[in-house]
Amino acid sequence: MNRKFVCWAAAFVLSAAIVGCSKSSNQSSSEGQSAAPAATKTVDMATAGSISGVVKLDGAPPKYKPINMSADPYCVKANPNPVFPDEVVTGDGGTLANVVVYVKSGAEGYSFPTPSTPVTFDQKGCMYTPHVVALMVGQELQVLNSDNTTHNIHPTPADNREWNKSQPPNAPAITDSFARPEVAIPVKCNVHPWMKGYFAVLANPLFSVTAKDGKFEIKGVPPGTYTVEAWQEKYGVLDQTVTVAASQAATSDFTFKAQ
Amino acid sequence: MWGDWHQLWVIISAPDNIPIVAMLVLVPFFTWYAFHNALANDRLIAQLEADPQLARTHHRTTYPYNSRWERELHTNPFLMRKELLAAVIVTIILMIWALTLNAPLEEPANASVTMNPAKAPWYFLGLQEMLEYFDPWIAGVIIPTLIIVGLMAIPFIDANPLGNGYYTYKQRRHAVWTYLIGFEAIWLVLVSIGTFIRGPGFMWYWPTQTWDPDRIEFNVNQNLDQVFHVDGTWLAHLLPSSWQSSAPLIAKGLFGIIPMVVYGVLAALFIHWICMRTEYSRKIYRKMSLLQTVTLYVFLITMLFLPVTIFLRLVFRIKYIWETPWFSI
Amino acid sequence: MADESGENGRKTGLLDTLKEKSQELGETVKVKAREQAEELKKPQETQLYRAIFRIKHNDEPRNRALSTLNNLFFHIHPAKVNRDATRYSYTWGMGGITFYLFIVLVFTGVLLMFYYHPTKVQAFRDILYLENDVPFGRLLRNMHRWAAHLMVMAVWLHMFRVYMSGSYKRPREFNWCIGVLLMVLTLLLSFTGYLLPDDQLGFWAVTVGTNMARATPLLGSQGPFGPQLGMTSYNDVRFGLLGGSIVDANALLRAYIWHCIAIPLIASVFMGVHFWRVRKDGGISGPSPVMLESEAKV
Amino acid sequence: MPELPPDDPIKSRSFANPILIAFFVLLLCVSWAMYQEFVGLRPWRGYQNEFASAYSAYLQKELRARDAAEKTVSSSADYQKLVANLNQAQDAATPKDTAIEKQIAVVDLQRAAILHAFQTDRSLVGSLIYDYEIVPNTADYKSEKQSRLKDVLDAEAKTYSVDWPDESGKTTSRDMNYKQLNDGFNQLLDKKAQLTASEGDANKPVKDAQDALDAYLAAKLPGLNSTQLKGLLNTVQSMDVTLVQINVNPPGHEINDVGGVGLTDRCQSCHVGTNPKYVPPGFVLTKADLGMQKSNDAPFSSHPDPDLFKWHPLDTFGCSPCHGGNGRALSTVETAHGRYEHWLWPLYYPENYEAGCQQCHSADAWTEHAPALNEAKMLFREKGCIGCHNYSGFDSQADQLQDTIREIASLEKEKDTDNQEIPQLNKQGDQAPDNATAQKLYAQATNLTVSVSKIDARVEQLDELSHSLQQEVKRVGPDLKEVRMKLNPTWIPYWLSHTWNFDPTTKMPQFQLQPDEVQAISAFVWQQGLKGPALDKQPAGDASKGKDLFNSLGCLACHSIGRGSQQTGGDVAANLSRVGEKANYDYLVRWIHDPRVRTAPYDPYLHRDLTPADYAKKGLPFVFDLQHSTSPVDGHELVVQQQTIMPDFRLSWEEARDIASYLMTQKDPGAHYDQASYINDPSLFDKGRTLVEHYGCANCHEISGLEDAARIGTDLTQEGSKPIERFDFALLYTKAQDGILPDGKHLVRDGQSSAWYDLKGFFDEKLADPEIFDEGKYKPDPMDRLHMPKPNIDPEQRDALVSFLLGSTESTLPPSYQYLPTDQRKYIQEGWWIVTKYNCIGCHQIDIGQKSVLMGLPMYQGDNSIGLPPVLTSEGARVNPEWLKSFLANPALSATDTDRDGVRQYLKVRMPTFFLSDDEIRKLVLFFEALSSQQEPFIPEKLAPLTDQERSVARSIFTSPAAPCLKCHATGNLAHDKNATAPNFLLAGQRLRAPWTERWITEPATIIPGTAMPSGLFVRQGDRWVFNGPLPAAAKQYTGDEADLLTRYLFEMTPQEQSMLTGRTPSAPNSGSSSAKK
Repeated sequence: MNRKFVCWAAAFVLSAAIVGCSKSSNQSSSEGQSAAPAATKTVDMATAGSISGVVKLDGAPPKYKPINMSADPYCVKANPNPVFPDEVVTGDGGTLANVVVYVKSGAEGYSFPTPSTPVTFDQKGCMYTPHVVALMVGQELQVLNSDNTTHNIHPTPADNREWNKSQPPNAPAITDSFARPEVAIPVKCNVHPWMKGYFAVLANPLFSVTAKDGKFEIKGVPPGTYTVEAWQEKYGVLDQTVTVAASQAATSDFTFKAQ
Repeated sequence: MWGDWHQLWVIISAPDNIPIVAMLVLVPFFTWYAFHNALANDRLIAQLEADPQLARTHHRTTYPYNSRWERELHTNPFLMRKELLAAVIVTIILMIWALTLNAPLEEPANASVTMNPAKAPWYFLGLQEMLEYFDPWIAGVIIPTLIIVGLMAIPFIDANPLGNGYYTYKQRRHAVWTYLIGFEAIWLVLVSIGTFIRGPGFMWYWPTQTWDPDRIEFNVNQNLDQVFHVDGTWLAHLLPSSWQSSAPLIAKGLFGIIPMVVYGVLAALFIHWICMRTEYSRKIYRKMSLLQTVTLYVFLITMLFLPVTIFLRLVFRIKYIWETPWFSI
Repeated sequence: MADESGENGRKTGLLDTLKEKSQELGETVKVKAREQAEELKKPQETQLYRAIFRIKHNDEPRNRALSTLNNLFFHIHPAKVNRDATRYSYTWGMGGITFYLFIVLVFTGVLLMFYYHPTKVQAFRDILYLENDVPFGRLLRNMHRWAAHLMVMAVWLHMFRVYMSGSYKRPREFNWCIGVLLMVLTLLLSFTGYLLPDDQLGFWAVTVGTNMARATPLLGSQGPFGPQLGMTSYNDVRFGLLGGSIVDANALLRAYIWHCIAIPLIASVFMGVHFWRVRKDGGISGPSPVMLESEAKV
Repeated sequence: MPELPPDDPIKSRSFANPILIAFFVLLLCVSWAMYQEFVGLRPWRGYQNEFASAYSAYLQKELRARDAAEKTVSSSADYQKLVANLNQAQDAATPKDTAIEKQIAVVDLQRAAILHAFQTDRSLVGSLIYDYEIVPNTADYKSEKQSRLKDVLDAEAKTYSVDWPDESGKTTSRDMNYKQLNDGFNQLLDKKAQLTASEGDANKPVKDAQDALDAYLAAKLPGLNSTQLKGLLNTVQSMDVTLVQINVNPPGHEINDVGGVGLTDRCQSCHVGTNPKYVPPGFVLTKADLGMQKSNDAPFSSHPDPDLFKWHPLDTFGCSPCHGGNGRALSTVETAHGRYEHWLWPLYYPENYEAGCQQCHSADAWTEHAPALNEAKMLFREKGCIGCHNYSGFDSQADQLQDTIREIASLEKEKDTDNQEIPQLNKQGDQAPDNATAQKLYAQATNLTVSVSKIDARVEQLDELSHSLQQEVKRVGPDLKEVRMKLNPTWIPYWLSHTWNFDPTTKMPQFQLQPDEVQAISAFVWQQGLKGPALDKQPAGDASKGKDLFNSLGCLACHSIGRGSQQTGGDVAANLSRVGEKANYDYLVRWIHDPRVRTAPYDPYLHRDLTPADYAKKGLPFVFDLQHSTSPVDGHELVVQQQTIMPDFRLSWEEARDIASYLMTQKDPGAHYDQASYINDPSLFDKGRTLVEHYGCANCHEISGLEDAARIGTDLTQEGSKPIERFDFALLYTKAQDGILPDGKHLVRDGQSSAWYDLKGFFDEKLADPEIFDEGKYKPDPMDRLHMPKPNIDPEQRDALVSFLLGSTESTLPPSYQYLPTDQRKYIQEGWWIVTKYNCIGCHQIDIGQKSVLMGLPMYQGDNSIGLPPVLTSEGARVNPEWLKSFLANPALSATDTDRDGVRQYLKVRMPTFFLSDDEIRKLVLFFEALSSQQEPFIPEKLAPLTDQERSVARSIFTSPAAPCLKCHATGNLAHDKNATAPNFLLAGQRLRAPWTERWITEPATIIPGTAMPSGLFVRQGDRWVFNGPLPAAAKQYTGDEADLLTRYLFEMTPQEQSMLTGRTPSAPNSGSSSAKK
């Protein structure tokens, strides 16, 4: 009997050892994996710099026909003037609006707090205002309906979860957030097929969306060298390497080629 | 229920039981007949031993003899006609048997309906009966093997040169008794028990007792060690602590050896005593090689073990004499 | 005479000749037929007889001996035997009867094989067919069955006789061993045949019988040291015997092949040896002259 | 040494004698074997010889009688006239006939003349054309092609000399070429066909005369005529004594083939009388005919029900598949009948013959030609066997419902887990290290969402199904939850211990209960009863009115009343002659008013009755019925009705009170009930519950807390295949084998003493008294005793049930023998389950030959049979299935005016509302359609609208004094309808099928023999029906079919039209106004 017991005990210890070993090795490997993106450094606002610049379009913007809103009389009424698609919106001198400029890489080592202010996305005159919103992962998005008609908000992401909610007039704002970085999630309204917008979901708060004057400024950039990317819904992306010195403003201009 | 003669008739008249019923008649008859021949020869032997002169001239058979007669006869026709007659008579018997009794045919085989009793063919009922007393590996494998080997060994361990080719009792007393005990007293009796006594549930039914499939029997069969309350408590004190939990097993195993050895010694002494009874047998005994002697003893001890065990089981309800974790006897 | 006659005459002449010739022929046929009939009274004298039996039929000792020696079937016997060995009182005839029963069994068995399929679906039906449809089928089956039982009895009694007359002694020790094996084969033949009707009787007899094989030491799943050697009911000796873990179609087929081919073949070989040794060891052992104790070479 | 002979005794002894004797004996044995083979094992030879002689004698006797009878008939004047007609026709036809024959002979000769030349030429030309065709059609072969073509043309032009015979018998030689031969041959063929046809025409009068003569003889002298008898006699006298064998195997299989059933029947080898070769169909042969009525060994009768062979042809079915036995073993009677120990399929005894039907007809609720089996199946349900014993196919709704409920429960659980998992998966996706993983997790979550919605859909469906099933599930016994409202508490223990004293015909079996058990069970049942809400108090009613209603409404189709010889009515429901002793009046009123009303709904998911509080929590009123059947707690289906088959007669409260008052008078004045104070003793509760569970009370009754009790009995679906070893004969084993019955008598079966150690014996004794198998057994704990109570059945019913059980086998026959139709007969099969379930046959005749309970009641005999409910044998052909659906759902045919019968308001007996489930209604409609072989789906015939002229003709027919339609048919006018005995015509359009209506108004008696509707209103003239009565001259102009016209008229009938006509027709027999005014 005793011998039997010894045997069992040995087997048990052995197996425990094996299990233990394998477990520890597993742990280490998974840690290794997650260690890379895990950010530990925080941004010292004192030394943080910024990136700014202008985005331009080289060439003539495409010509658009006015949108036919006759499907919904309200929309016709709300827009006495013809409305054009806002896919490519240029300002004077070919400045390009609705371009998301953001730090694509180089900031992985930092952890950024999620901005507590929600981003608003309004539906007004059967169009989205703004046309493109950028927000950080986990940042709250508020969708408003200022129209006196029912819209539905239907983001069709590639990486995030898809949803589709309807919003009658005067309904409370729909709030949601996105868990995964994605530039950019197309948004549409199934009731008004011409309505198109974009949500650019970014891993860090280092982003900016150009206005009609094509200007952007990314603030709070810790010193370092970054790849900055500009995204435009029609023309795609442009990358630039930018080095930011401590408490300095770096500039970087982008020019998209009209096709 | 007793006195159920109908039940007895049912058993005896079952077509597949006819052979054993016939054997119960034939074997005594042929035993008597063999002895009839043997005793005649024995008388002749006695006569010749008493009269050495006659012994020198005598033709030495009990059959009629005339020196003018041919000592050997032509096979054709003198043997062949007898063979022909025998063949015809056997054919007649067979035909009458086949015309009067139908070979049994029961329901189609059905694994989910157990026959009760489920019996082997009659010639194997001895072995099946042995299953009641021994573990299957002994009854089903060891004993049949020993029987076959033992039978085949007979010519080689029977060192007695006398009685070669003629019936005799006087000159082969031990040999004759051994066979009678082995074949008739053990084998045939076991077959008969299996056929006539064992009923539903393979339980013991006396003749004329009704076979009742619902009968419930209560038997407590004890191992010999239980009878003697061997539980290994005293052994436990002697053993190192790590072995203590297996003390009962060890004690049983060790205890079992005792009766086995005792039986072996007693049986050997008994056989030895038998072998030493007459001057002639002593002579033969001396002539036997060691191997012959040992083989003879082993087989005889084993053979006698069967009735002893059966007796212990049936009368004293002893299950195992020697129980070990690996095998039990 | 015929030539001289006219047209009619010639015709008549031809007729006469024909008549004459046919009468002659008739006489000859009559005579020959009589001769033939006479010959038939002694069939042993015919050419056919001689062609078959090779020897003249007359009562000369030589021819008697030759009649045995020259016959394939008879020559398992010696030409001459001990005069008293022809007595039933000594031999009981059991050996011969056993052999005869074996022949009967082969004969009836072969006939039964014509009607029997060793498959689960058909086996039982075939027995019903034999019992009710086949001409003499029931008789055939009964005879086969009872001859098998008789053979077991005859074998046992034969052994009893050989033992009681001490016929296993030198020089017949080996033949006794062969005999023991033949007895075992007889039992196995009978046992394998038991399953073939595929009825409850056979099924359970074989189940009980083969369950013992489970307990074979080392080779059985429930035998001593069997499980330790990795024996389960799917690889042990019983599985080998039955071709499965239960008595089923494979067991039926195996029983059939053992019963009809393998064991009869083996038994025939042993029988050949047995008979050959009987002859070589000096024919039937006795009855020998009795010996006295004083003459024993001990 | 004794003297020895000089000669060797062995040598000198002769063996000749022993060998001779032995061979002689062997010869005897061989002869014996021969005898056995040819005679001993072949007893059928003897039977056949015996039959041949006895039957020949019988046939000769018959022949003599027949000859005499034929002589009488042939001397009659009618016969003479017919014979004269025949002769005359023959005489007239003969000259024509001979002329045509002659012509045919000439044609034959001509054909023979040209045949040889024609055939030769045809084959020659054919072979030449072949040679021509195989030459390729190219330039290289052009010349050859042409030369071969020439050969063909030459051959076609070649003439053959033919000896052409003409009609005068002369032959002329003609030269004929290929075309002439070919055309000539075909012309001859045509000519012969023409001649043959004209010969038939010429002989038609002869044939007609012969037919008339035959018809006359057949009418005067039914059965075989003397020629046929002589032929039969010849056949029998020259009978070949031989084995008659039927190979009962699927086509293409020999007896022992794999795939066959191995069944061979030789029964007809002894049962010669069943062989149609000797006893032709329609010819009945009994033992008495053969003068063997006393013999036990004369298997010569013909089959008593030869109709069965129409559906079970002898050559494929044989005998033993139905009857059992070992059809091939002819060596003895015992073996052939399989009545020996080792044969698994012994011959059924006569009282159990119908067991054979059940083997293949187990899917039937009603099998034609098997009355006992049908009764057994009814009994199996009515006597509550089905309560405890499962039997596949019988009332499976309860099991289906249980399965459904279980499935719903498990689906809900699945849904819950899914719903919990979805957010978790999404969260994991949000936190996933890479997009691919995230997408996978999101997709999983999405899939789960979809599967949750699928679960919802499935649950919805299951709820719908269980709604239907809840309606279909019925219990054998009454609801014991309401025992406190319904019963007199002292009655309960009395009933339990003296069940059959109180009601000798009850379906409740007698449980063998000890007094303490009775008390405990009563207490448990009482205390477990619902205590509220209280019943409405009911004022007393008028018992005498109630009695009339009770007797006339149709209650007696199921219930009986009166005791012993006074008992009338059906046996499906309780005998009510002592109901007043046990029942509470208020409850009875409610019950009669609507027996399906429950006090509280049962929620099978919560396993309890719902209370008003449950409803109040959700703000719902405590209302539950078929329209409000979902649970406010879990949203699933509730039990909202009483699980009884008793239908709702749609009575007014007043009528219900009248009937209840009448029933309360039904008492035995001498009855005495002991006080039962223990009934409220809570200490008995637990013991009572254990006993109730032990005896399976909840298998038949609804009892609180035990609603879902599983069946406690054995599954009997294949009981007949169980090996005998599985039946526990207990201490009766030996007695059973010795054939000693429990009462000590020796069992006699079929005239022979017999053992009862077989299935039949076990079933017989078990059904007679299940307790005997406990006899002598040591069972100190009463709970160890066998559960089964003694069923209340008479010996005949027992035989029927035993047949049913014996036939409940796992059949060894191939599936093709099973009666599992896939065509319309399937609807019939399914429908019978419902028809028998609701005892439709208590009131209606549905199957030809079947009698309803009401038809047997004294109050409907003779002229009173006019008051019986309608015969439904042609219902499927009669009515529009859409209408039938609505009628079955609501027989009042009105949502408001419910205290009436929708069709036959003139009948006192009323079609009640059964609350059939949609599925049951569908099956019933299909059943009636299938029973009348109607096409499915029903597309109504388009009837041409009536023209004004047609309408006036129809009107004149309708109002003709020869067709006083409105004399019987109701009109809706109360005064008029007092004496109406037929439905209102206004219903015809939507209710009836036009073809049936036309047949009905012309030949009603062929549809329902004995109907009050007169036949002969129309007569057939040519191919149209013409009204058989006086019509105004204008109407006589009408040339169309007048029956069709009247049908169309009826289908267009409007109330205005009807009221206009009532003024014109004698509206009732005693209304005074006589003939119709024109």
